[in-house]
Amino acid sequence: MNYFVIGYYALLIGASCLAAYYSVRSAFLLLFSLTLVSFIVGIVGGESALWTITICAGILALCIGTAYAFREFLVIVLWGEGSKAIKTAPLTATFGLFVIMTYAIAGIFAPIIAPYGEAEVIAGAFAPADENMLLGADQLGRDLFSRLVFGARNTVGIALLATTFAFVLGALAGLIAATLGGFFDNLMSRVVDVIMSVPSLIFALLLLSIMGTNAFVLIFIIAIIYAPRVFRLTRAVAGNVVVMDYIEAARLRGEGLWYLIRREILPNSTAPLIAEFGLEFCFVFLLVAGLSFLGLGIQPPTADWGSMVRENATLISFGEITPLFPAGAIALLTVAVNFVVDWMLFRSSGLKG
Amino acid sequence: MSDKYRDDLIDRMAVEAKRGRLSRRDFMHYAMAAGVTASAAGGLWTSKAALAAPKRGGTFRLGTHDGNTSDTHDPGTYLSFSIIQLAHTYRSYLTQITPTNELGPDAAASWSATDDATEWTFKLQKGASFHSGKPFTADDAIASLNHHRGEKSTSAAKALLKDVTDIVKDDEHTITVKLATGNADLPWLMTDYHLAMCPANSDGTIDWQSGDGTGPYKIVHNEFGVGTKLERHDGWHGEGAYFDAVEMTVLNDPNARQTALVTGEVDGITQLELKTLSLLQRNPNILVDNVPSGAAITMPMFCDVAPFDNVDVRMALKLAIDREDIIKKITFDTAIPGNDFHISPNMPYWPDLPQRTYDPDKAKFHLKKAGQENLTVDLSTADSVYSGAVDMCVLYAEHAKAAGININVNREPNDGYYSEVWLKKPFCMVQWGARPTPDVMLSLAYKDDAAWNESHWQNERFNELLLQAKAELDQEKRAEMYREMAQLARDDGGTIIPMFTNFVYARAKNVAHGENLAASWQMDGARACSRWWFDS
Amino acid sequence: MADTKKDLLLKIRDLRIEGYSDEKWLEIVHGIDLTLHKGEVMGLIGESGAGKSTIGLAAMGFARDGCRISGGSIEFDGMELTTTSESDRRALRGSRIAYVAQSAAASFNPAHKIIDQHTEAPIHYRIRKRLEAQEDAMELYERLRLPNPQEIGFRYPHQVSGGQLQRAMTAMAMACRPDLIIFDEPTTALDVTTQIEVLAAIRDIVEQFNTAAIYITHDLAVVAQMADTIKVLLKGNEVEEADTETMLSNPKEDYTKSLWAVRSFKREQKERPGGGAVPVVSVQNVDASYGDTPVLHDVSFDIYAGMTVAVVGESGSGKSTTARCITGLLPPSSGKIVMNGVEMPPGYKQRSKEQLRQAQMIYQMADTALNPKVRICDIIGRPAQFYMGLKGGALKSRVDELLDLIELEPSKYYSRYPTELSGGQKQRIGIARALAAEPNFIICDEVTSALDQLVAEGILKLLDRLQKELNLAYMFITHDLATVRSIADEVVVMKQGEVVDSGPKNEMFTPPHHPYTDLLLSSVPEMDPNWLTTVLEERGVDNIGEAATV
Amino acid sequence: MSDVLSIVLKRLGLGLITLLVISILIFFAVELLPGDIAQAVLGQGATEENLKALREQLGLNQPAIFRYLEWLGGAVQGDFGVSLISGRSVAETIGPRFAATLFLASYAAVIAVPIAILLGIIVALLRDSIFDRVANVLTLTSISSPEFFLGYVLILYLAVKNPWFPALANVNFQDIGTVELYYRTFLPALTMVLVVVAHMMRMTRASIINLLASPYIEMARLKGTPAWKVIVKHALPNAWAPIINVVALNLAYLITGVVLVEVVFVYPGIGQLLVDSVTKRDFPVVQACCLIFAATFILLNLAADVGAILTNPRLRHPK
Repeated sequence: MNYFVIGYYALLIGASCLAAYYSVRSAFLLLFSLTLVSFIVGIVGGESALWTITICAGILALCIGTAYAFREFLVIVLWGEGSKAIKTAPLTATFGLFVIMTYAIAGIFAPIIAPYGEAEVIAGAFAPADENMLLGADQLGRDLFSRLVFGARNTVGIALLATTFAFVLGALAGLIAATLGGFFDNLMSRVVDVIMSVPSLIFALLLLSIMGTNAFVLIFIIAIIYAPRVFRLTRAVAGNVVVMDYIEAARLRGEGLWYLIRREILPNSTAPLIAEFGLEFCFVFLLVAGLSFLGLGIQPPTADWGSMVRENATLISFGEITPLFPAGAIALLTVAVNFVVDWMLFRSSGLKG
Repeated sequence: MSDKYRDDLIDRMAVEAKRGRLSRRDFMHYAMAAGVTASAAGGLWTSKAALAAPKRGGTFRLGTHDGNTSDTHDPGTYLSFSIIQLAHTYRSYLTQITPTNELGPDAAASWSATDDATEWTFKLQKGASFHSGKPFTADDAIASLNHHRGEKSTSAAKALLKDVTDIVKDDEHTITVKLATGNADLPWLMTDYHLAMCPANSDGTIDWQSGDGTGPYKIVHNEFGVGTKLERHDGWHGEGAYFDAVEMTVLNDPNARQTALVTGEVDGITQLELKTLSLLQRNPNILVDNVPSGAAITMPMFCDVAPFDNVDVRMALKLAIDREDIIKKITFDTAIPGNDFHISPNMPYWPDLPQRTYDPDKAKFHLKKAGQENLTVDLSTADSVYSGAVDMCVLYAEHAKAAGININVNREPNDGYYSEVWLKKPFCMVQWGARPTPDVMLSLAYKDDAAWNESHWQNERFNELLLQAKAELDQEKRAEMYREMAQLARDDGGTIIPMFTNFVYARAKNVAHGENLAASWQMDGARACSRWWFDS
Repeated sequence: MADTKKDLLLKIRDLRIEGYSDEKWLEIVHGIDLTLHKGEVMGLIGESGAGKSTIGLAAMGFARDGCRISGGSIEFDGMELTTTSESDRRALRGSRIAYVAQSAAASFNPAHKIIDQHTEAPIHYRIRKRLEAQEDAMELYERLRLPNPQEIGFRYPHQVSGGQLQRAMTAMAMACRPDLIIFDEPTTALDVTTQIEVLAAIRDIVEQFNTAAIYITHDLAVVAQMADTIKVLLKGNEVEEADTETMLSNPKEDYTKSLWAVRSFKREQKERPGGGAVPVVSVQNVDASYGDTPVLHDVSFDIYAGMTVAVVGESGSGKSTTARCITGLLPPSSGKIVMNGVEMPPGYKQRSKEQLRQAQMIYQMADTALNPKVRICDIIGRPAQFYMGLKGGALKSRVDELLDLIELEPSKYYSRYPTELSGGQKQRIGIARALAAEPNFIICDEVTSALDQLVAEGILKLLDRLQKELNLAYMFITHDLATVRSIADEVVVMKQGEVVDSGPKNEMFTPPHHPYTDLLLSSVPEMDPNWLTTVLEERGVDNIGEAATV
Repeated sequence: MSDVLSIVLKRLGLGLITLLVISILIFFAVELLPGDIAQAVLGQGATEENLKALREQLGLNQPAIFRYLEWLGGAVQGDFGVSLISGRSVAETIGPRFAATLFLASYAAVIAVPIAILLGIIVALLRDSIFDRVANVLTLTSISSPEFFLGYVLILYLAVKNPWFPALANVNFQDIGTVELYYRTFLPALTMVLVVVAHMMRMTRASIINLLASPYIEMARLKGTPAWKVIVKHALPNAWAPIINVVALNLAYLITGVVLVEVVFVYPGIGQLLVDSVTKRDFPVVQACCLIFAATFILLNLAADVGAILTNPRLRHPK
């Protein structure tokens, strides 16, 4: 027993009592179950386990604080609809927005933010962190932090482009299929069946081997792989819109296909499509990382997180945290995007569940 | 230096040596440095550090890299490292490279040549037998070699035996190999991993399909790309084979290999991930073997394609690479610097020429001389060439910047690299396995008319010397010739050889091996299964 | 119904309920008082948004998601529901207070058999064992005059017709013999002929078990049959409360009076123009089918310029399908559609822009008929732009003109989105969109049935005015005979895909009728509290079950 | 029921056409790959002469279309040819690998599906509570982690730091008992469970919550049914269709998408075989693997649709 452990439990129990007194039910449940869990974990794992819990709680609190502050900031900065929407957004969503914004800034201003170039060798292999290098160096002695920042630009950029391309392809085909029905619909559905029945990693492997690895081919192939999923969703969503009376009215007016799609169907299908965009973005991201794992990713010395994870993945077996940074960067972004997507889905469904 | 300190040092070194971390040569070196006389040091080695006599027993579980589902028993198509490890375990060869990198007998007990080295006679081991029980005879040896010859042969070793005009059976246990031109290295060639001994069919072909062999262990169960279970072949003709059984598992993922060793699921693994080498070495239960080898990384430049057709450009590119930095960062000090000629210190006839070093200024000078300031070149590579190949080229590009050379690194697909990039792109990166003698290596990739003359280098004097040296049985003269050839390749040739990579593999601490380790393949010349033993 | 003063069952005082919308809590029920005694039936009446259902649910101590009870007291049989725990409140639901929802088809779980849903509450509250509960259910089914009471409970909800489901739901509410049942518009979704049976069944069972009830509806004639007292609500406030007789004969408040006066709109019946005038639309011997299922058989009628033809019939009678044949959405399998003497191509895709322009349509659900993501000006402007090629200022002034025509102020509505409008306003936009094409024929598909009565009245008047001004021909599809009475010139009665009766309105509403027309007409509830009793007596009680089995 | 049968038959027919198209695509994709089987087999050390001999031996000098038709002719009769490299029949080559993959997939599925649905129900019940949020974040994180990385982390904590499970799942050539088999393959199964549970759980939650606004759910609540019963008895039976769909999708993934897990844990599954065969250009094996994958996908999708029909009382008990 030392002061830390005593303080730890005192704080938890005190906070539980406070929560109970002010009958904040969920907070009390959380705090008290944390206390109980701590007893068990503390007995098994000792003081270090409690430290871990404290640090996790601290990080969580920091995230919540950031999200809260960012929400207030956005409410003040934005105007009209935006401000109103943000005001009621859950903290997870604003946290997601905050992360996405951070990444965007990192990506756009990478050369300004990163202290060194992405290929610049400045230190020895795996040099530890010092005042020059925030996160230390990688195997070639390049600054890990700089590469992370540049990786944001490259990895996110490629994933974003590929997803966009997939959406343009898939959504367009889906909209046309839903509107026209009949032969085109059947044809596209078969094509999609074919593409989807070949496992995506194998598909990518074959195509990349045939066409060679460069960023454009990569984007193109990923788009082909993911377009069918977008197609299916768009077709389903647009299928619900197409039966609406206003579509019937437009058809009876004699409107053409393009008008129907552009003015009548698309505006009413955007919400689920945007949500899907977020999800697909994450999957694309993971696919790029997976392809990098198989050595079919982005050209060196361009920094991309997938390759960075792969390059250093074996270090994790020795408890080194170097590979955790890019993996964490991937996970953080996908989680953030999904937070925002969840929120948007919630808003678009109007479900107050 | 006090006696007390010296004794401590010797004791500690002895412990290291017993664990196999210190070779006899190193032990002697350090012991003498510590003030012990040579003879005394030798005595110390025998008394303190000499390894315990090999013990028999146990199942040796070996994790190998680069195993493929499509591997086969056909020695002509042996390719993956995994199958090479296996081949040396269940089959045998006429000759072998010993742990001290000398030529030793295997299925052939002795050999001799005519003076012009055009006819070689091999006397086969009399007691050797196949796993099936069939005795090993001259017919089997001849059929096994002929498998790699002739019109219809699909063997990758065909080129190796192209000078062989005939193989005749002198008696049941003697064969004679006849050559078109003299070759002093023929017995060395017989160590090539393709030339495994297989049982002959009556029509003179071999039965490779059954997986039978004359090696120390026989296959009990095998699934290519997955693993093989073997047990000792009691009728083996050689020494060793201390383990009762061997289990080889294909562990392609470097992390999986290391984890398996750390968790004790295997007793030895090939090819360590160099990044984590230092971390792995901290583990007291694991011993790492770091063996200098003849395996080289080369970067051939087409000498008939601009800008590489200019010798100054070639020189500038050779000077613009910081070999020390690459060895440190890419191989983590598990390589020895190359000197732009393809003879490693572990090969016979190695000439001790001055080491070329990183000199961007001198590179600039050569560029200026060639009128190629602000040179830009494309360098092709792929991850599969060598672990860290892409990183290495990127690092090279960084080094070259200081000399005003701009190198664009192109990562090519792993798949089909050797068919689409190598010999096709003017500047690329290649990994060469160890070859037993300089002649084999130089004839293969530096001879003017060789199919794999990867740099398209043509040098009359070099080619002349190559032919002379090949048939020269006088060692001194031969060494002198190789020295001159090395000088030519170093200063005029089109190949940058940044380094000779070491074999780095690991074993559990209860696995022991002899004083030296062969430099021909990983795992003691791929013969760990028959040479090593369990210590406790 | 017994008249004696009974024991107090439910006492609501100053009930306030808030709803969450536009990111804040707004009060939607502003201090309602309500007193109900055992065995008493109270009718809650009001337009949509009056808070009827919300109050009904609050009587069970229940607030929907997005609603909360923010003040007042609800005392049920001596228990204060606003302060008791949720589990105590839950224990009341199903056992002592039961609920009958508007749409039985949606409120029965499609995954379970009817009887299993029926017995859930009694088994849960350990009032009866499973077999007892099932037997009790069958008995209730019998009392509610469901066909095959022994067997019907073992069907799945989708295998049973709407009227039967509504009665099964009433039976389910009775399963624990509750003290109070909340009926939330139980007959609104039903056809008139079905409605009458359900009403009779509900009234009987409530009387038999002496159950107190709150009957929520927007239909005065219906509530008149069911309730002992009536409470009129408007936007979460009480307008007035009185016993049924008084309320019907002598309403005090202006709002109540206006509700009562709704059905006053009537207009002159016009005659067909003589002298070989060509009908605007002539439907000639049309047959149609969905896939292999025939839905229309030999349908023929004519519509002349400036006239309104009402097509009436119950759901599934083929009214809307006829409209789809006329517009070409469903090409007829035989027969033809002739407009102004010209035979139309069967499918709309083959019709020319000009042919398409002539016939326009107004839909029942304004919510789905207007694209929520398009501004009003674009919704109305598009046909004008598309057919007339109007652009820029000309387009804008045309839109303004149209907005004027439908009595919406142009400057206020020009750039709004449909979601910002009320139901009636949306329906007007739908009309304006049809008018923008300058058609000579408009199909009105149940255009008033989703609207409150006062609003519907306004729409009917507007349509009438437009017809006069623009000499339009209307095909008016409806199931509501009151609407037919007020607006139609000619009536076409349809049943199961065939025209069973047709003729000028006055003839149709004067006996002798075709038997089916008679059934339809007599099933329309009237403002007389004794109407239901009278009709049932006239028909003979046995008659009730028959139509329901159709 | 005959409706279901006719749907199944129609879909099977379409599936066959899809398989045919895939076989054409794969064949020509393999043709287009740089290098050919001869180069891949003989490797870096091959000479032109060698290559020619080998090509002739394998019949590669015939035109591509001819070789495809020959293969197709065999395939129609159930003979998928022999591996060009080992000379063994394709069925013999793939059989044990596919069995291994199926075993691991079912192992993971048996753990993952019940857990995912159970968790989904619990989270739907506790929606918007702190537990829901935590589960949301955790599942998102597990979806967002590259699976090879997940595998490495599991190895670190469950095999290296705490030697509870073996890091290798090389179960191929050891004669081991059932319990041992499950024990050895636990880590790869766990990795796959982590990868798929999140997706299925989120879908379960979403489909249940989607239904909570239905009138019959309100009705159930107004009958005094407890919250958990509302979810389990009233919402879940109607939510099966989307859940089954996502389960089928994930099952397909467990069979077809786990190459990386196989690599990390050295599990002798079909994915590794496929990748090897692609690098070696062993067309018959590649073709057979791809067709197995495609057939799996098609059949699982079909099963999902049939499942959706069977759990829908409207379709199960027509009027």
